[in-house]
Amino acid sequence: MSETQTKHDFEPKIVAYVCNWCTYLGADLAGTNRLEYPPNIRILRLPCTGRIDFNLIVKAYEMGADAVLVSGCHPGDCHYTSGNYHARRRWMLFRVLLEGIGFDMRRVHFTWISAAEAKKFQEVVIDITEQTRALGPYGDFRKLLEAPVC
Amino acid sequence: MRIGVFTCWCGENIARHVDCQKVAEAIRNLLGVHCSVDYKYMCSDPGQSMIREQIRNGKLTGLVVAACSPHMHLKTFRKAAEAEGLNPYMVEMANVREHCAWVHHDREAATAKAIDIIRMAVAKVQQNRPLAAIRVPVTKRAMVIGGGVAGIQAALDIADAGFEVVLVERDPSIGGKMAGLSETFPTLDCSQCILTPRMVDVGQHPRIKLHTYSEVEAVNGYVGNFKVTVRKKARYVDITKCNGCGDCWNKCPQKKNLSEFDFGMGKRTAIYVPFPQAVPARPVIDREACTMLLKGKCGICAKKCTRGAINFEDQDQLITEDVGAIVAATGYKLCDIGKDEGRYKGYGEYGFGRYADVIDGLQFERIVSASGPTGGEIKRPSDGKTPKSVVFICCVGSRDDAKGCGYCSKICCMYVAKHTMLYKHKVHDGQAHVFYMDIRAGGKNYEEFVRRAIEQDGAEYHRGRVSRITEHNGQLIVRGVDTLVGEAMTIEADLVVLATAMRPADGVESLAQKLNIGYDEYGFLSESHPKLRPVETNTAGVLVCGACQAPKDIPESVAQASAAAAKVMMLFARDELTREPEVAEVNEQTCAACFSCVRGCPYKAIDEADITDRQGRLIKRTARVNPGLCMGCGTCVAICPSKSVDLAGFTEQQVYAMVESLV
Amino acid sequence: MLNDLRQTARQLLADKKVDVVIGYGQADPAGPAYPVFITRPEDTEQLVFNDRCYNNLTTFLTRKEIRAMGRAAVLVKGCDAKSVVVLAVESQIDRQSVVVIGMACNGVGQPSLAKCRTCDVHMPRHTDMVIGQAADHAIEAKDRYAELAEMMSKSASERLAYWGQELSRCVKCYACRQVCPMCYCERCVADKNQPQVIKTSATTMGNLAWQINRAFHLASRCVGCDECTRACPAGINLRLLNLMLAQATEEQFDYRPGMDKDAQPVLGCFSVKDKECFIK
Amino acid sequence: MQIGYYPGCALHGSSNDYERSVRVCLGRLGMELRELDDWVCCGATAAHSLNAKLATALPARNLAIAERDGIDQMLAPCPMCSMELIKAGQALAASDALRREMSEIVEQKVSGATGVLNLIQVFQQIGLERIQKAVVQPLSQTKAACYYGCLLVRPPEQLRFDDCENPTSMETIIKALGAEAIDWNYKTECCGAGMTMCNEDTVLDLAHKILTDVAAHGANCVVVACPMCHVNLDMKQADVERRYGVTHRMPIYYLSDLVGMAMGASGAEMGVDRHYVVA
Amino acid sequence: MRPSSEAVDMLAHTHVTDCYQCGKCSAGCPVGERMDVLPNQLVRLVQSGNFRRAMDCEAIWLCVSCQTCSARCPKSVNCAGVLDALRQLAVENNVINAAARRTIVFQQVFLNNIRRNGRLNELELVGVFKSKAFLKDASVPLLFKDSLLAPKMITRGKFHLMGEKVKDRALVGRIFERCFAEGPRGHK
Repeated sequence: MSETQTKHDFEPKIVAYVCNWCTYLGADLAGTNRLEYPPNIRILRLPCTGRIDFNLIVKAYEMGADAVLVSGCHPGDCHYTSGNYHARRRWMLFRVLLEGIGFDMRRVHFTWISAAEAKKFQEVVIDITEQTRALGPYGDFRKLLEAPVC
Repeated sequence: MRIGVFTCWCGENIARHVDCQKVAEAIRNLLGVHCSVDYKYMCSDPGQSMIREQIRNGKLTGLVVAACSPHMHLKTFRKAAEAEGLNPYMVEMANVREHCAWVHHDREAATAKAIDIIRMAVAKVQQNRPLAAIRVPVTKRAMVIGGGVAGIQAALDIADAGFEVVLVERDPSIGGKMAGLSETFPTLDCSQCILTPRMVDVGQHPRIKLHTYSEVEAVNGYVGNFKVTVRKKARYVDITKCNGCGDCWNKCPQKKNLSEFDFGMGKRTAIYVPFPQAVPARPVIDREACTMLLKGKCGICAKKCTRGAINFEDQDQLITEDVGAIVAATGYKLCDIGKDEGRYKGYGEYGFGRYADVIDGLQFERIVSASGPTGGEIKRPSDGKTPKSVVFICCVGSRDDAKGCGYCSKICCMYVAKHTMLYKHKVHDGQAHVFYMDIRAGGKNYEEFVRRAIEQDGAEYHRGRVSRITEHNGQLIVRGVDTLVGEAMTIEADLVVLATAMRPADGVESLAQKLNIGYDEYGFLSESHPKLRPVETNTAGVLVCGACQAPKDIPESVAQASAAAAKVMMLFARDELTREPEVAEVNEQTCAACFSCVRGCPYKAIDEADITDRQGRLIKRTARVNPGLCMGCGTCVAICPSKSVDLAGFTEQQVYAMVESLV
Repeated sequence: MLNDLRQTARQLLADKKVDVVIGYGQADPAGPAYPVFITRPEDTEQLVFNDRCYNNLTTFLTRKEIRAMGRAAVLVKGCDAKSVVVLAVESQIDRQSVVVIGMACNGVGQPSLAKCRTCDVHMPRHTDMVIGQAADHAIEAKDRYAELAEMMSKSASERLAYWGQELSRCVKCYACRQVCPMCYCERCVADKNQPQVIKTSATTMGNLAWQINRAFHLASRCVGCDECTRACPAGINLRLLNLMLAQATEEQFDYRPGMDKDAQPVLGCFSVKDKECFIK
Repeated sequence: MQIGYYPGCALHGSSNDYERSVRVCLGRLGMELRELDDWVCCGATAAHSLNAKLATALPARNLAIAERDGIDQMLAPCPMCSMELIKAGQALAASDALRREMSEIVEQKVSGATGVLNLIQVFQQIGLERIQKAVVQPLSQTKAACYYGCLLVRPPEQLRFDDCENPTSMETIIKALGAEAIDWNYKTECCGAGMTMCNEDTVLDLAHKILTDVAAHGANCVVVACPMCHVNLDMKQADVERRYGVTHRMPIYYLSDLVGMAMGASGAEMGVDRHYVVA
Repeated sequence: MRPSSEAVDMLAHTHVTDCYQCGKCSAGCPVGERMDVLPNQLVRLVQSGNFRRAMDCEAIWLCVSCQTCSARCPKSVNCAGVLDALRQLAVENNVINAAARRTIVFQQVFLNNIRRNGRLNELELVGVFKSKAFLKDASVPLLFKDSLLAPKMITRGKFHLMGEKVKDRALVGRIFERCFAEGPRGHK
């Protein structure tokens, strides 16, 4: 019945940096509502999307993540009034850089998920997991990780 | 480190899908883990006792509880640790219930994930440092900004509770809009009769310091410790010498100035008391109207004043007040529909400002008020005739996205009904017409009141808007429609009263910026939560009440003012505030002083600071966090290019340790 | 032009308006010019200005040793002048206490460097004076990013392969950081080790992490002087990384660093209207 | 000073008195009119009632000609033409797709950049001072009711040159001529405009209301800047009088008539003798 | 295009649902007194999908397109545009009452005139319209009334007897053809 019951050849590793006040609570609610999703995601709780430094995203891939999710409060709902607005602008530019160096943009995801959007949390996790599973391990990037310098 | 890891079964909740014993087993071998146990209910009394025992016996220095969401029980376990003398911030939770057992049914995968989640928590706790709650002293003195009915209520409540209050009012007298109203709905009791005693209470209260004719210039500090700079505008009258005898204003030759209190319906002198019951009952000189101040000629008031209270050399003064909490009660104004102003477009079709007999609701209040320019006799402005036919138009500027504001001003339906009644009570052979779109009379005795206006006092209500007002031989021709009948209609009126939209008072945006609180697109101040925190703002220690937050009538403003006062008293009930220690801190040695963090901080909690040597010479500049203001979002951490800011509780060390544990 | 320059410098020193003039000297007329720090009026004869004056001298304004010399005057080309604006906005210099001598410039290098071919500030802006007159060059905005467009026409994996290849040659000598006027941090994030933000291991990933940091820290700050690219001993075209963010900054925020001295910086601020089509 | 000129059908037909007036008046003020080469009808109400695309295409054809010939500003004395041109211009400027489509339909590149002005705006460009200086016979006996009608001020989103509820730009010009401008109620009420042919009842009724209000406020003439207003108030005035049994005898002038006569032109020169109601 | 409130929205570039029935449009309408259905009621009919009544009323043909309703609407509903749209839909759906007939004939005659000449030939317009309208509706007074004015107009030089024609009439023809290519309304 569920996705997780089927065995797959490749189980992607997904790292999620989420805001404590919206997406983390949305994930809590998904739990309370028993909304099942694949177990590939590892959630790191941070106070606010404003706290999420781009280096953390790079670090996640360095640690072998196949995809990264960054998620926080919808615009206007930030617990700290504007942390998510700062984050949004930063990500917009950071994505440009990632894209420019040829990073596979299908492996980095940004969402707004509120404390009430348990269903959306579930759907996002299912989507990302399936998509990443279809993409396979990020071999191109692994190569860089291991390639010694000349 | 000696870390204890406690994995909870949560009865069946976790254990059903996660093999808790296997988890405990796997964790036991991690570096730094002293003990790892699993138990049926960690949050239960026996569960907590077991944890406390382990802390004691195992001399644990860090704790991970793998159970439910930290939003559920982190506080519980931190308290338990604290009771054993372990710093509460050395406790972390691993969420293996909501984020694992409840959402994954593959026992093997869920168990593996649970182990990962706990490993992250263990990695984090290894980097945790004991933190001490931040204690800040509280200055038990409040400031109320705005001396209308809301501000008066808040000030009196706080002062009566035994705390000092500084009340700042922009106008020369307190009283606000309510002081100028005639009678109030739905009881038709006299507005001044109920308000002026309260004004006197304020004026005489031993714990209320009143700054009238003053404005807030700057706000510094944070909850419990605000420093507010107040500009006391030059009044040109020394109110400590003046006894309010009236010799000055009675003799002032400049008598033709429009009275602000009468909304331009009456006149006043250049030196004036806004209205007889003003508090303080001391005059002020209008520097735009006084010929002495403008041209150096006249000075009659000074000659007449036996107490030498007139001082033409008076200057604005800046004073600083230390307060622990601030209540904003700056109230409203009516939309000036005569002219374009930003998003508000003038209503040229209604001829407001062009036809003398088209007036707004507050002007009508003055015309029917016993203390008004006509002594309570209803006379129209153009020729003083008693109007035999009056048209009242609702929703002028309100509910009008094209020209005014999209919101409903809430009080107009009621005061228009009141106006028709007051009019009928004074002009028995007169006819009141009302053009309305919907009648919104939700409130105790409100609907009954409107029905009385229609049924007993014979006001003619027409459902529809007015399109145009023209004037012919001193008669106003009102072209409207009754959509219920389905017919356009024309009414010849002697007077037209527009129920214009309520807007926040002028300058409220700049005040909001000084207070660092939010405001909506119209300028209404934002509450922290529309339902559960209706008088708090997103800045701790700053509260809002009255019509500056949204259109409100008197009972609502007063209720909100008392609520704000209660919040202030809660704050003042303690000698010091404790705040979460999870705040940012700057490494001043490595800070490059680019001040991006200063720009980015949502709370203006970071300042530019100088580091000097003993001789006071500048060594370097740095950013510095004010822990009293910091709310711990960490935006500065991400902004800082050299990573010279860190956030306690979510330090770079902690977060990197967590990510690295995922290998 | 040269006479004007020397005369101006001499006067500034003689009148004690400044303590040091940061300019260009040149030993071999065929070789590149190098930075000189003139403190005596009589030494101003050493000053030169020609198409071999590559350095962005503003980078010295924030150096401790130079600050210790006292008040400075600095020679800037049009591109360098922009970094003065950014440094002032970022509180690194007190603009009032630096004399900025703008030099009209028709481009440096033979053939001209890439930045000069798309330059629209041959006459420096926001300076205290400008010496000389540059020829008129009409540049369309799209030309500035033409080089980038070519790279972006490749597929993502081709780009990643390209940068993997390029960055495998990086030796983390930090010359790019050293010459950059915007890299003024006292302790660079690359040197932070608790935690270690940037991997130090000798793999391409570590180099990539460093270059991502360098480029992103310059996002909406880099004025495009291209000194990093010129200084790179491995010949990595770092300019391309900077262009990516410069183009995005211009397109999204209509902002070019250092062009308008009163404009609000782009990062550390936000607008509620910022685009977010990439956020689900 | 030269400016483009789009007369429109009315000014080359039954309202040629208006064209004459505009030409003579602006000529005296040193404004040279360069008539748009081979212009076509703007389509008027009929086009936007029956075929939305045509309602943009016909004005687009004219705008394309203007662009081709380097005309960046153009006078359209008829407010109907003026509004159709402005609406099409704004639509073109706002949409890439529409520019492409229209360029194909009219077989010429069109961007919608040409500025379209009504008569009042042209006077504003010339400047009040210059007009004032040119006045040799101040109109001290004239008490004019300035009548804007609908399309000079509406829709306000498209025509932003004056307050749509209480416009005053014509009054300002009239006062500069030494005339008195009376305040009255109907200056932006409609006269029936295009209904002259198919709904005469309405037109006569509206014209009657307007003329009555003019008289009640003590004006001795009406000033218009629209050929349709002129037809409805001047040519139809006798019908109004007959139908409502009243005598108005109210002369209706074009704005340019009064400016011209104040500058010393004779009534005949301005074409005033061709009006139905003679002062 | 079948009648639907979306169709009206599209034709009128507006949002009919925004209307909250304040009636300001009807209050200010110069011909409101003559209308059988008021403008606000027409918008309501569109909102509730009752197109038959909306298209079949006289009011839409009495509208003088003066834009007063749109200009004053507090919700910025383009009411005049809605009436325009209703007229177009009425023609398309062949809901032609007596009030409609004259106007439609006039407008068609007008456009044909332009299609042929590029500019309006007024004498031809009056002539053709009066005779055509008479054939359809005997209440239209034939030529007579305006022909009383005509001699006066001619003496005043107010008519070009021959009318003007543009040079590139072929292009005008092609423009018309292209605009009518996708149906009488200019769109599918």
